[in-house]
Amino acid sequence: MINVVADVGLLCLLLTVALAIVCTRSPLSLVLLSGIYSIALCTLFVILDAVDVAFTEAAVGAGISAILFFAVIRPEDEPVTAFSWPSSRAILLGLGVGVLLLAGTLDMPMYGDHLAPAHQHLALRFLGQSFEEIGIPNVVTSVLASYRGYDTLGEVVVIFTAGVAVLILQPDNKKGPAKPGDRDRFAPELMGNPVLKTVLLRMIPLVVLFGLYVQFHGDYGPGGGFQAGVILGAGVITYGLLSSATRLKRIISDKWVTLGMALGVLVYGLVGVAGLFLGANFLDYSVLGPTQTAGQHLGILLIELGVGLTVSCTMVSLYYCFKQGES
Amino acid sequence: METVYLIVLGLLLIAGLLSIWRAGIGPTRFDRILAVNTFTSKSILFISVYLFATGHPEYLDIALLYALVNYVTSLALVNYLNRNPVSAND
Amino acid sequence: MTEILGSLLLLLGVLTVLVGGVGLFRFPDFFCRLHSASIVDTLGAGLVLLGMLVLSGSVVIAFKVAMIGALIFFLSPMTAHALARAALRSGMHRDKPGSGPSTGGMK
Amino acid sequence: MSFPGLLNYWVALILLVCGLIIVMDSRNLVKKLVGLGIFQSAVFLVFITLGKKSDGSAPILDASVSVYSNPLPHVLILTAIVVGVATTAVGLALVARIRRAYGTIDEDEIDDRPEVEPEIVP
Amino acid sequence: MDSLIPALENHLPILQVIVPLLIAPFCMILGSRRLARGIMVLTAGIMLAITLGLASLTLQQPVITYDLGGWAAPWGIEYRVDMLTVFILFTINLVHMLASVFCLGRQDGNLGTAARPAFYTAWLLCIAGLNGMVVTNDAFNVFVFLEISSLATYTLISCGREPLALLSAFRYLVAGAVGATFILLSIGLLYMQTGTLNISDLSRVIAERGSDRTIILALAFFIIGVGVKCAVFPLHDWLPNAYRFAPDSVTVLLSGTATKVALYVLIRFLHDLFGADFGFAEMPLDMVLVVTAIFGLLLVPFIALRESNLKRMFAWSSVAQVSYIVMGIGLGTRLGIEAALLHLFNHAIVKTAIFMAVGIIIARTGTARIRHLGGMAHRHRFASCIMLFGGLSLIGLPGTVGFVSKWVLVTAVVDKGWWWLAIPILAGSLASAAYVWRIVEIMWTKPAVLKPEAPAARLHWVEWLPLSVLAGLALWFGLNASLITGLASSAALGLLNPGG
Repeated sequence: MINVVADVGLLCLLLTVALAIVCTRSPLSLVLLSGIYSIALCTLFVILDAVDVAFTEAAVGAGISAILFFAVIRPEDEPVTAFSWPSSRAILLGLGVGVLLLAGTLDMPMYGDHLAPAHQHLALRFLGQSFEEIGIPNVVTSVLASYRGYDTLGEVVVIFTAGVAVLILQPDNKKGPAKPGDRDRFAPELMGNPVLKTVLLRMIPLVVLFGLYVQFHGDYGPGGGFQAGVILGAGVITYGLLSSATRLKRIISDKWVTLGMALGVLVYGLVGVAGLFLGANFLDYSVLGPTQTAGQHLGILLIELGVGLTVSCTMVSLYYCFKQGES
Repeated sequence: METVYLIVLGLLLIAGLLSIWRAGIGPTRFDRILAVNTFTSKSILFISVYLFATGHPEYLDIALLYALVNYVTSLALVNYLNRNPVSAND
Repeated sequence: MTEILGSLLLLLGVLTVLVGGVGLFRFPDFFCRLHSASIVDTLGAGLVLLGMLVLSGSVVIAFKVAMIGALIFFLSPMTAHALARAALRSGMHRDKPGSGPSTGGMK
Repeated sequence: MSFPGLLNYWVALILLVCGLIIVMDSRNLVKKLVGLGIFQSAVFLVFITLGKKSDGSAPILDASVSVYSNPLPHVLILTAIVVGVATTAVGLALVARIRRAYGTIDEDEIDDRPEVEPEIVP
Repeated sequence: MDSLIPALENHLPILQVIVPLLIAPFCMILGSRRLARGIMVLTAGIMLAITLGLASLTLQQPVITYDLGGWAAPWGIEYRVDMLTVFILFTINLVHMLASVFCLGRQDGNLGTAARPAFYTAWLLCIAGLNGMVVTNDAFNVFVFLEISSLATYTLISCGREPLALLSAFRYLVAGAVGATFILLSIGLLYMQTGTLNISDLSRVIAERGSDRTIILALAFFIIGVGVKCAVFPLHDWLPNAYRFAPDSVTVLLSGTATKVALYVLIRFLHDLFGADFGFAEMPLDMVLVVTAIFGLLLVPFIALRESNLKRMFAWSSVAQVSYIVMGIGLGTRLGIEAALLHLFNHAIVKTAIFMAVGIIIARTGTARIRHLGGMAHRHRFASCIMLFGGLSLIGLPGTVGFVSKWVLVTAVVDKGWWWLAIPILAGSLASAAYVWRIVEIMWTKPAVLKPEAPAARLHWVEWLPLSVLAGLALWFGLNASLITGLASSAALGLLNPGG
């Protein structure tokens, strides 16, 4: 009963925020509303028992998208009229597509139906035998890292590609470490704000600690490489937001961040190649350790480290590039 | 016990709706920012109470994560506002 | 016994949050809304989490709830402070006291 | 649990249409990206809803739990969320460069500029 | 360690994708541009060698499967290589090899920020993504590698000189992301009704349980999604600007590989996943595809006629040529698939050669406006002749490679009984003759418009070598087409009755 009430309630919240987004035109309120949208979506994922997905959506929605969006929008984009109804042409086309889709949904299984075909085939084996074969309670992590580990390699490469893309798109691509002289023109005087300084400087170690907890807790509860990478990235970026990007660059220079991005992908790839050299197929961890489960444990631990490294370095690199583009 | 959880969740949803209303309508952009902050703290409560209601409190990490990372949005926001001190009559 | 106490705290907390929400909805000016949203919300969240603390079985859960409570207790007032400071710097002044809900402060 | 029957899919459908309308209709590049995010989140909602079993719990093996929801859609959506973030990050980097090149991020103002072509005097 | 070398033999399918994927980060770490360019060409060579190795393997054993992570097929991700896969792999890796050699010659500023090695990382990631899409037999894996290649493509396009390159890259990003999300949704709907993700497993379950409205919806979403990636006629408006404003070497690479892989995914899904009987018998899919192809064939050449920029004109002609391939797929018969594959290969070779020739002319004159092309043939004889030859084969003049594929397409159409389709094909060829003739007439007859620039720099080996290889291939296949038609028909045969 609680599940149904929560589900329906959150769906209504989601719809109202989506309608609000359709109508607003000012970029700042768009970004704020999309922040609320991602929070409501994350809560809905918790209701639908997708705990890992809620974790990722929360970390990404609250951690990264705000920073990226705020680095791009400017006050002069604020339109005169705050609200506007989309053009009738778009609405008609949208409704047309909607009606077509509605017909498609009539044969779909009901919400929560145990006999739905999706649960009969692959899921039975993953839920049934993943503990003997891989030995990890969190089935999502075992499927993510081992059964479909190659998808996750593709995913890490997607994040790496995004990092490379933003590096290429960086306007003036001087790559040297931040010279002490070049003071960040936009050094916000947050450091001057005693309240923020005292609270947040003590928060950063807490966030980093929580990030590491999530990194290694991925096997037993919700968590894993991606979520940990985003949290660690957010923790490091907090110092940048507090002081300035150039001061953060003196601690963690561009070069190391780019190196970390590339190394994470290589760590993941080399774990797979190690399987090749030991005579098994690519990304087969069973040969890495004495027994199958020991090998799987080691393999999953290593690739999660690779994922965490790439994702956190990419987040920091994104922050540098967007700050670089601004000043 | 379940009815209590039901009431709590329902009221939290209504409070969430109110803050969305303020986020949508809010005349100045600071009202919208305020609405985002309040919606986040309500959703932390919602997740925690829901996980308690369905008897799986071990997944509270999500609420903990939100409480932790929630300030990053506001910090980026305040940074943006300081950088562009245009007067608030957007 | 703990159940009654827990549910009482929960209900009290949620009512406080609701009051904060209504305040956010009804108050005429940004700075009034700021009060209702940040202070009353933090109190409401504290009460709800206290109720959950009472209801939580094992120590690990209690520790997590306490952590969430502590974080909310420190962070949300700080965020509200930073927001108020940014609003003041951007020239949001209450020039017409007691004016109607829609015209409070500068639009 | 017949009540919420297909409600989740219908809401996902409406979100899909909202996202499509925003992407097609908005002239502001940032709003296009936000619309793209909503469009993708509708697909995530479809995936996660099909994995849910009524009064099942999260797919983390636990002695006290008997019914688990389907873990596979969660794995696919973890990848899809990361792909969505990567696309948004690249899109925003492009928007930043477009603003630097044109001074505006509104598509109408950009289109009015004549195409710059290096003129070689014959 | 010598036991390792023969062991690599049965790992060829995964090496085809992993080699560029893991070498790409090295380009960035090393940091020197000259080294990164060397690595790029070396990797292109290795990948071509791996493809030839795979080709020799498929001659003995028709279908090679490879379980990733050691998990059996429907549970884990499976790679499947058969004649069709090798045919497409050979096409894109050949084009990639020649495009990367051509890219060496692009040291001019036109690559924008290519001064940094990150460009070559994006280049390798793009081709790794494309190879990953071709070799995989898992529906979701196609989506992941589609995203890798797409993100890399958006980056490469945005490296163009003019600021509009950024806007066209952004528009391609939005269109591509919407298309990819449609593909993701169709995979989700298929998983909802079948419970599996492996392509051959999916087709087995769909055949068993019959089709219902959700699977029809999944088919429609899939066609729209891949249609955006193939730049099929109604969904094509990102391609002309993307090819026009991208750096020349990127246009050369994309014209030969990106749309071709998307078309291959269309063929693979329509026949292997949805099954020919579901797609073509129950659903009027053939009518839908053929009608969109006809519109594409007839309308696009007229847009190309009014085009003022040479690169964008040939980009429009790409859209028209894709319609021929889609018509071949739409027929649904074995001969139709063979015609589509033939046209896919021929168009890849010819269009890459044309864009290389255009790149050479742009590098020397600095402009691609058709008005400025007067008398260009006398200044750059080699590039203009290649462009003329490419144009003729686009029209499908007998003796050129374009004629071979159009002839097989006409026979396929007649064999299916829709003889009236031959009329739009010929009309399309005549229309493309119009815009090719316009270029030829300006370049050969019109007086020179541009000041003769510094003594016409002799063609660097990086420029004429790939161009002559492509021209040679096109000429040789044009004259005795037995080898290529044999390859295409066995690929089509392998597709329609696997293991047969």
